[in-house]
Amino acid sequence: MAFNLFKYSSPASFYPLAGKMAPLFYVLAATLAIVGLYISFFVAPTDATQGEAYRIIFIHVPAAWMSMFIYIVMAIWAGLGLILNTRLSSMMAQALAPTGAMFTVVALITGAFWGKPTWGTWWEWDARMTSELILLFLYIGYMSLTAAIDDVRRADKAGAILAMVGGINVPIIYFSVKWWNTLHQGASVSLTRSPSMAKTMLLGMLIMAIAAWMYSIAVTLSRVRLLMLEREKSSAWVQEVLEKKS
Amino acid sequence: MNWGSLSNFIDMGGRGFYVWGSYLITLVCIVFELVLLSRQKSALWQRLTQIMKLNKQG
Amino acid sequence: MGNVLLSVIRRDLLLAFRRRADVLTTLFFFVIVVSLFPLGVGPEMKTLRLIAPGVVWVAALLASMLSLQRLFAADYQDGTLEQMLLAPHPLGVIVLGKIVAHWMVSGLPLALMAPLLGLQFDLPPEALGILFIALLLGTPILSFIGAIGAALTLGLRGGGVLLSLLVLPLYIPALIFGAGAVEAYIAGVNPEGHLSLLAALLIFSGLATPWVTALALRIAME
Amino acid sequence: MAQEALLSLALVPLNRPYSMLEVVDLSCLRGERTLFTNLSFTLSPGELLQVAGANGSGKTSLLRMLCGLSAPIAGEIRWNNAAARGEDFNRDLLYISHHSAVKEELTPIENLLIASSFAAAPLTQPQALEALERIGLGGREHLPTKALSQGQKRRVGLARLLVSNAPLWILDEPLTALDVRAVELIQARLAEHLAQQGMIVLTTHQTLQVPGITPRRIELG
Repeated sequence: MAFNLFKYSSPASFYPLAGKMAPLFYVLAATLAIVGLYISFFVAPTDATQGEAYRIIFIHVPAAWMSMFIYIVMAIWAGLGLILNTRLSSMMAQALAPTGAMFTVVALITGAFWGKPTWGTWWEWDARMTSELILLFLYIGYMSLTAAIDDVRRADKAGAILAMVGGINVPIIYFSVKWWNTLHQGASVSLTRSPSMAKTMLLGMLIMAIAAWMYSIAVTLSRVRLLMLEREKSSAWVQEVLEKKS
Repeated sequence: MNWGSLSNFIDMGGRGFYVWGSYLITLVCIVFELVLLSRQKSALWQRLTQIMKLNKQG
Repeated sequence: MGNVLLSVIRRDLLLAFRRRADVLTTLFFFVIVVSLFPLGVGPEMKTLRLIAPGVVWVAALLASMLSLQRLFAADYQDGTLEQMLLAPHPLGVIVLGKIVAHWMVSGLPLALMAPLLGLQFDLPPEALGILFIALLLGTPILSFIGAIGAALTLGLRGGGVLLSLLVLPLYIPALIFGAGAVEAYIAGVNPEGHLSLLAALLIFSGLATPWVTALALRIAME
Repeated sequence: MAQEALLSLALVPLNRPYSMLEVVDLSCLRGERTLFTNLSFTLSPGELLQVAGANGSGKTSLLRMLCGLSAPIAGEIRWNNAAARGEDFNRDLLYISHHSAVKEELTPIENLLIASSFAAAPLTQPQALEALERIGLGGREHLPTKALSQGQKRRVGLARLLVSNAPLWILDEPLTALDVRAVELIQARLAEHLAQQGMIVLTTHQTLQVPGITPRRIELG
């Protein structure tokens, strides 16, 4: 199996590294989240126009940012896996998808919770919310496609194509929905662009966003370790890992 | 920001349901993801060690 | 290269002609779905006129999903697809030929049938014309984008449902501009903007998707 | 000799004889299993290589790799000192898999004409008719293929052997589901191809008797 280990040596060395890094990022995420929540609830003042309901944005906006950011990162990893034929990058892409989908769901639900007291409806067909919904469909499509293909190499490559096609489509979809929306009704209250946005609000949002980012890295590292074990289960390094554990 | 009392804090200016509801759901989502991940992990470990034992026997 | 394109189109049209029933199924599906809406919504002509463009377009998307599964399936099963991959011609051109032929037998009939169905919804004559043009520009986009999904899900269990899951979200821009053109006209706005955007989308997808589909086919055949 | 003259469709001289196929340190992984490692061989003009091995030993996988349909996990395949991939290589290649690539809805003549229109050298109608006649489908050229028997359908696919000008033939079980006469015909055509400095890689469960040729063998698994 010399050829195999030579070409794909990276998982063997990355596995223990990821194992050491993951707890670090979990701790970072938790600490930042505590600081961020403190600022969100005890430092940031009441919003002049939206009252206290605006405090939802401290999770809504970071979640929405992460959902899009993770999709881009996922598409890049998947694309690297397709072009360079490196298995680790494809595994990274697959490890990112569930967390990205989770943040998309959070962004959608918190968006609805924010919309009800602010707009008076749970759902508004504005460009952001609609794009977020479509992003969720794209995540689900990616995960279903890679899950439906038994052959790992094919799953990686097919997933990469879908992720990249989706990535090209997201801005097109966003702008077409935005255009469609302005034709049907004027854009309503904006979440982040209100003039009353205090500096502390922005700070709270940024810290929460970084916390979400650290959390994503931590979970992805944990998940990619499982993927590595699963996929390379017959290789020597996994056997070694198993020996040590038992 | 000084809330004065706990009930004021919980009430969130009358928007308590929405604010706490969304934070609660976020927490549920994160916990769900972590639990799912740890269950996947233990299932995978169990499976792999079992296979290893079988291989050693046979 | 042009020769290959033409011979692929001719071959697929001949095959479609020998399997006419498949083509008609898609068309009838389209007609039935569109005709069901008035029964569900009620015969109020004002409402029907309002929803007509959206209904026709969504039905067209669904009908295209139905026919897309067949785009590569038969060639995959009998080994012809392998031969196409090994042909001394660019695979993208062969794929383009297949997509064009597929559109001629599944998209074009929908566009031709749509004005007739528009009558059921009491659309004014000019709106029927816009509907026809929008579908004429839009249905090839559906075939182009759908081809990628058809190639990615080739030979998979439950490929049909998966295909819809992958492709329908990508259809949204075409749906928005296509249905929007007719709605704009009815609302008294010039639909030219919508139609130009639809045409731009058509050109972009026509240039890009055959190559992406070709790559996806090579991956699926490995 | 008489049979050779009967078969040769002199209209199809080989596209590029005197080529060479080189396989260097090829390894194949199918799912979890390693099918073969470090497989190397070269094939020169006029040579026939028979790939043998039990079911599931990777014969078809090897043939598909040689065609460039799937990528090897390690090693390389070279055709005339260049990677065996792309349109130039495809022009020199004829691959017949166990899928017949025959459309049931089309007639034999349509099938053959369309198959050849994808290949490097399109056929004329009389040439195609002649090839079908020689492979024993005379009189059935215009029937729908679905009306033919299993063996006759196989022949529709194999008719491509008679009209191909590709120097490299890769054939997956070309002799299955054929009667004795058809097997003889195909084997004679293989001999003729080798005599024209073509080369062949094939798998078969039957005993192969190509007149005047001792096949080289590799055993997988």
